[in-house]
Amino acid sequence: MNLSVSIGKLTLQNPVMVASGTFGYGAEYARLLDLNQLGAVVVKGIRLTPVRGNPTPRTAEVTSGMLNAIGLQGPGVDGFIEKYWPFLKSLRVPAVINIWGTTVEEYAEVARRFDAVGGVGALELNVSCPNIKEGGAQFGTDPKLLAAVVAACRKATTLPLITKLSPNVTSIVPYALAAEAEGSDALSITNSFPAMAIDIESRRPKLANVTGGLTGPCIKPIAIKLIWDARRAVKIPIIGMGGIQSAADAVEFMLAGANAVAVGTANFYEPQTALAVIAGIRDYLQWHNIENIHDLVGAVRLS
Amino acid sequence: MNLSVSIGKLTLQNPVMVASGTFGYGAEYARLLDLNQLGAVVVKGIRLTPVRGNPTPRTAEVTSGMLNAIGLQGPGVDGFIEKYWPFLKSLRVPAVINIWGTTVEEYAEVARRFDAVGGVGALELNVSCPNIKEGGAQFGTDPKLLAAVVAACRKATTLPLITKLSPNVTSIVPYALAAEAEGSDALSITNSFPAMAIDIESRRPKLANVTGGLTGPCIKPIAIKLIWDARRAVKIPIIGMGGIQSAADAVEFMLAGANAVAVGTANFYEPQTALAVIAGIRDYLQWHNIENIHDLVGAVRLS
Amino acid sequence: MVEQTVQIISNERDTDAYFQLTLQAPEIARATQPGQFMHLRIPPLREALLRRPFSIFQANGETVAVLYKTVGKGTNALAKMRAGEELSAIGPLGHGFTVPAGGGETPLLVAGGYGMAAMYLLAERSPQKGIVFVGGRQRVDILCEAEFRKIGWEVRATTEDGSYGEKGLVTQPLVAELKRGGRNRKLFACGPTAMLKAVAKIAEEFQVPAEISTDEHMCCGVGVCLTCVVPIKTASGWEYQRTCTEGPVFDSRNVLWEIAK
Amino acid sequence: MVEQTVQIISNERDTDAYFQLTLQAPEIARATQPGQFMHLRIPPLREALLRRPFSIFQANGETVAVLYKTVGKGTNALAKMRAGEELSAIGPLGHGFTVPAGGGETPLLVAGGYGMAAMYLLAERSPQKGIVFVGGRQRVDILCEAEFRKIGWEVRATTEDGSYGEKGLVTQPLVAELKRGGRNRKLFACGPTAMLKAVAKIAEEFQVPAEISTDEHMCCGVGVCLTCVVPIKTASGWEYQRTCTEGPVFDSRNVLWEIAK
Ligand SMILES: Cc1cc2nc3c(=O)[nH]c(=O)nc-3n(C[C@H](O)[C@H](O)[C@H](O)COP(=O)(O)OP(=O)(O)OC[C@H]3O[C@@H](n4cnc5c(N)ncnc54)[C@H](O)[C@@H]3O)c2cc1C
Ligand SMILES: Cc1cc2nc3c(=O)[nH]c(=O)nc-3n(C[C@H](O)[C@H](O)[C@H](O)COP(=O)(O)OP(=O)(O)OC[C@H]3O[C@@H](n4cnc5c(N)ncnc54)[C@H](O)[C@@H]3O)c2cc1C
Ligand SMILES: Cc1cc2nc3c(=O)[nH]c(=O)nc-3n(C[C@H](O)[C@H](O)[C@H](O)COP(=O)(O)O)c2cc1C
Ligand SMILES: Cc1cc2nc3c(=O)[nH]c(=O)nc-3n(C[C@H](O)[C@H](O)[C@H](O)COP(=O)(O)O)c2cc1C
Ligand code: FES
Ligand code: FES
Repeated sequence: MNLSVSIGKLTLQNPVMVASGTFGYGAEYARLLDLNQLGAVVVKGIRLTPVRGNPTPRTAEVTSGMLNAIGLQGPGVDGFIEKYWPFLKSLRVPAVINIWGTTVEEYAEVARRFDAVGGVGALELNVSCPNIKEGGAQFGTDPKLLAAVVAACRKATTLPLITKLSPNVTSIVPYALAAEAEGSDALSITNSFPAMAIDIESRRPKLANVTGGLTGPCIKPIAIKLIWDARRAVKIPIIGMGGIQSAADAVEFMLAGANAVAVGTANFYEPQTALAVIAGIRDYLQWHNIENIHDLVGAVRLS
Repeated sequence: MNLSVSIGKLTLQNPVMVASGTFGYGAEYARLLDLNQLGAVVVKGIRLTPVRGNPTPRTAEVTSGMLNAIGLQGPGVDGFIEKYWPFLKSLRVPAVINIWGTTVEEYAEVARRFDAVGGVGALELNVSCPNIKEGGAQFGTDPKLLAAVVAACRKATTLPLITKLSPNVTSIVPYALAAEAEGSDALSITNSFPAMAIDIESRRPKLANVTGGLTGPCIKPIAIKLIWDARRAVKIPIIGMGGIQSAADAVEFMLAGANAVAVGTANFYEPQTALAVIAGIRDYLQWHNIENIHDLVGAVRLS
Repeated sequence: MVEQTVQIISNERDTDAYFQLTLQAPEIARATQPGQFMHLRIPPLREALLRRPFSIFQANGETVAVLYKTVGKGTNALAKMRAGEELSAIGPLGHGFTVPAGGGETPLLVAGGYGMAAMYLLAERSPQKGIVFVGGRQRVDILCEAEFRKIGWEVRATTEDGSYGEKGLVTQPLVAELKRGGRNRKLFACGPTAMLKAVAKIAEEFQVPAEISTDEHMCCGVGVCLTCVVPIKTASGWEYQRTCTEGPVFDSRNVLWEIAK
Repeated sequence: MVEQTVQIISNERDTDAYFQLTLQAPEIARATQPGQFMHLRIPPLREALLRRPFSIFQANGETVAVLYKTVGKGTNALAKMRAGEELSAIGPLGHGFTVPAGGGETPLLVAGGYGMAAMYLLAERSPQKGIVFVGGRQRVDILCEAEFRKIGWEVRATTEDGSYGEKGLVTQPLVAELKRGGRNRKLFACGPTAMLKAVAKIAEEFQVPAEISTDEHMCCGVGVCLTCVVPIKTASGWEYQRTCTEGPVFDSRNVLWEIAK
């Protein structure tokens, strides 16, 4: 049975990653599960300099999902390399670094810095975080800005580049095409959805940031549709995410067109989810007599 | 306690309606609840001519929500007036007719026809149905087309006009502004979200139409955010909907900026929901010593 | 049609994956016509919102019973509920079978799966006794045979694996019976769509009337959502009609089988 | 830290809205330090996904216990669970209290609500007995007083309505005690943020060290999501640190109280 998946020059032993921002820098979960079983570890978003993040409350539970407005708290490139890289480097599975900036130049600079580190698996460009005022989202909702970010990073590094698209667009196709055209090796679909919740007793927003990003099983059907749309537009691999909590969910993403998947919010409530998804995909393939996982990708039947 | 709400020249006895497409033509639920308690009855979308609708399966259950691709099956203006209008006319609460077309002219013609009927409460322009190939969605994702539809209907009728916006846009603000500028008396936010689900055993989409619209509690946090965005842009009333299943949900919509609300998917599983929401809003107002429901609108506290 | 919170009187395994649920629901029980159904909300389902439709198997004074198969999350959750617990029921719903008038046609019933339960009331209320042809994959799929025999009906069972009754499909003994001749017979069928299609064809061949009960995915169950439609012939062509409202029972000749799923 | 499916040994009402839950969880029990917590997934919650954090009240050989108040959907669902049922626990989590060394400081504990439970293990394992100041709105809010007395601690209760102990706020007898003088005392506090702030101010005034346990909304409970942060002073200013990982217990002097919620 072949579970391996390629993203640019990177080969993953299996298609199951963990989503940025839901797995810290890897070390935190190492005591609860064997990270070396994963397809890849994707770390929380990093920009050039340290980021304090938003005031609290930063997350709120909603029906079959959650809102977050962490505000990309992080140690910056140097802090990351000093504190977290040694552990990640010691893993046998690739680490994907999720990066962001407030300008095209900053994206490129962060990419350049990680290129120089040596041993990074891939870079995931977060152009779609709804929780910060500058940077993030605007690059993900303007195809020209998106193209500029991808192009600049493409020049800055030979590492595999994954562009993480925003769901907050009328059609994802122009964005998928722009990223592909500028040399992105893969797409991640999808980031969280702009959303909001209000406590009706205090009458305050449930997040200090007022609005935040919606994730979890509640968004899965929208994510599946986005992947289905992007799959028919581009040839590059797609990493699907949005509410995956079981192998059945992961297979659904793959049938819609994802080459790989990432488990996000589910890590918070069931840290073993990614491992269970890998085991369950194996069972599914065996049960359906499928030798190569690639045969699932986009294999939804339409007639 | 004052629960009444005005939409153009129409006054509702309370702010709780039922959403188009989830309440048939009113008569079906009349045996289970007293329709005269509602703020208004909103009927399934009508175009000029009869519509057969999409093949089955037309709906699918998903986590905390459902997908539908009914395809706007309906009797057309004449069929509606003949079969369903006599009953609706006999109600003491206003009937809002949800209308659509495949061209600007058709929208205007349908509006004109209903203007001539006499006794219609308001027209809701559905420019946001994701489940039909032509008409519907494209008018809701292009501000110029939207403006043209609203302007044409505005000329065709003096009935209160409610424009039902699409959630499938990067920012709802230009759409809200366009509808207001062209004379819409109110906005409905939100219609369903483009989405998809696949059965992993048969590998077929769960809807014959492949994709459909996501509704139910799962979309509530996105709907709240859309209303919050639109509220700060326009002065006209907003009818909020998307996953309302309790009075607490309805109050949350009002705090975010909705002047009235509509219960949709919840009708399918708890037909009494709208009545329970009305009773619960009364309790909330009493408990919080609020005399006028209007004081809730947009009253989320930000400091 | 009422919506009510009703109490479970009993909820016991019948055979294999089939359970019998009995509810204290006098208003529904009194109003039920053969072939109608109830739409149940199963409280332990929380992230699965919709009700599930079940044919009314028996309606005795104060109580109604359904026979259901555990096939997914709703039916499995239902199977764990206990006597004394409550659930919400809407019913009776839909347009049921036409009970033969006294001295009218002899009913021939064709059943697959829960179809046997869906037609029990028809048998019970029919002044003419008839024959019920029931088919299943294996022995455990043959439900409530004893109940039919108790009210004096003949049961002819078929199983695909031959583990019970005749080996083969339910349509074989039906065709054999129809070939035997006889006047004034009418078919009533409830089961998987493939079976209904076969019955419709047989009815046409033998020129006997047939009422069939369609099994379509449902959402609202009361006619407002237009989920459960089947193509029905009209004067000017065809239109989609609702299983939950115009159906589940249709005259087989009116269904546009070519495009029915 | 382990993640385990554990069995409920008992789950009984303690007083009013408080319940005591005892779990069979030897690995967690053995590893628990005073002030640590567990993160529980409550199976009947289905559309509410996240775990709920609870301080470990007692850890005896094979079992751990928590005292919890029913405040919302999770705790209410938990209260309906029965002995024998299972739930998933991650624990022990967080950085707990510093247990006083033999001959070290005399501990003065300040507790509100479940804070009393959160500090029981600290009292149990402290070689020096001390005083626990506990406050609540009314009598039912004063938890596990008997347990503290049983291990030889003095309990000074206050209630806002005067229905039990001294009338007023928990800080009143604390200040009185500190005014009385004495050396080598240390405060340990767990309760609502307003109380923690007051304790921090008192500690500063009286120049006594204080460890406080922060109650922040949590999501992952293990340090990956950055939900539960509190502002902590650093050499160059301040940064957000995690209640679930660097905390819940912090040195009160390190917290930037001005911007803590
Ligand atoms: C009018 C009517 C009467 C019915 N009467 C009975 C009855 O008396 N006894 C009985 O056991 N069942 C009956 N059914 C079928 C029953 O409603 C479904 O088995 C039930 O809804 C499945 O719910 P679930 O949550 O367990 O399955 P889900 O988890 O929702 O689905 C599990 C599997 O069952 C399939 N499924 C879901 N709904 C249906 C359906 N309506 N028909 C066929 N497959 C379905 C799904 O596609 C899926 O593959 C009836 C259906 C209709 C429309
Ligand atoms: C480190 C830590 C240890 C804790 N130990 C205990 C304990 O030993 N015993 C105990 O009874 N409780 C304890 N709590 C609080 C407990 O976690 C919450 O009461 C619980 O999560 C509420 O869940 P729910 O589903 O019932 O409430 P929800 O339905 O989620 O919310 C109901 C109400 O409670 C509020 N709420 C939710 N979480 C918290 C929280 N963390 N703090 C304050 N209010 C909250 C909500 O804002 C809402 O108003 C602890 C919290 C933390 C962070
Ligand atoms: C708390 C939290 C923090 C996140 N942080 C990041 C981030 O730093 N960078 C990023 O690209 N995506 C971030 N995401 C988005 C996830 O990587 C993922 O795209 C999204 O959560 C959808 O998947 P899910 O529904 O499985 O969680 C974050 C999500 C959550 C819930
Ligand atoms: C089955 C179904 C049919 C619908 N049909 C229409 C329609 O004809 N016209 C329309 O404007 N909206 C239609 N809608 C959208 C609803 O009116 C409403 O905007 C949406 O369902 C969100 O509310 P909810 O989450 O409470 O259901 C339909 C929704 C459903 C679920
Ligand atoms: S199930 Fe809604 S119309 Fe039949
Ligand atoms: S709760 Fe996730 S970091 Fe603390």
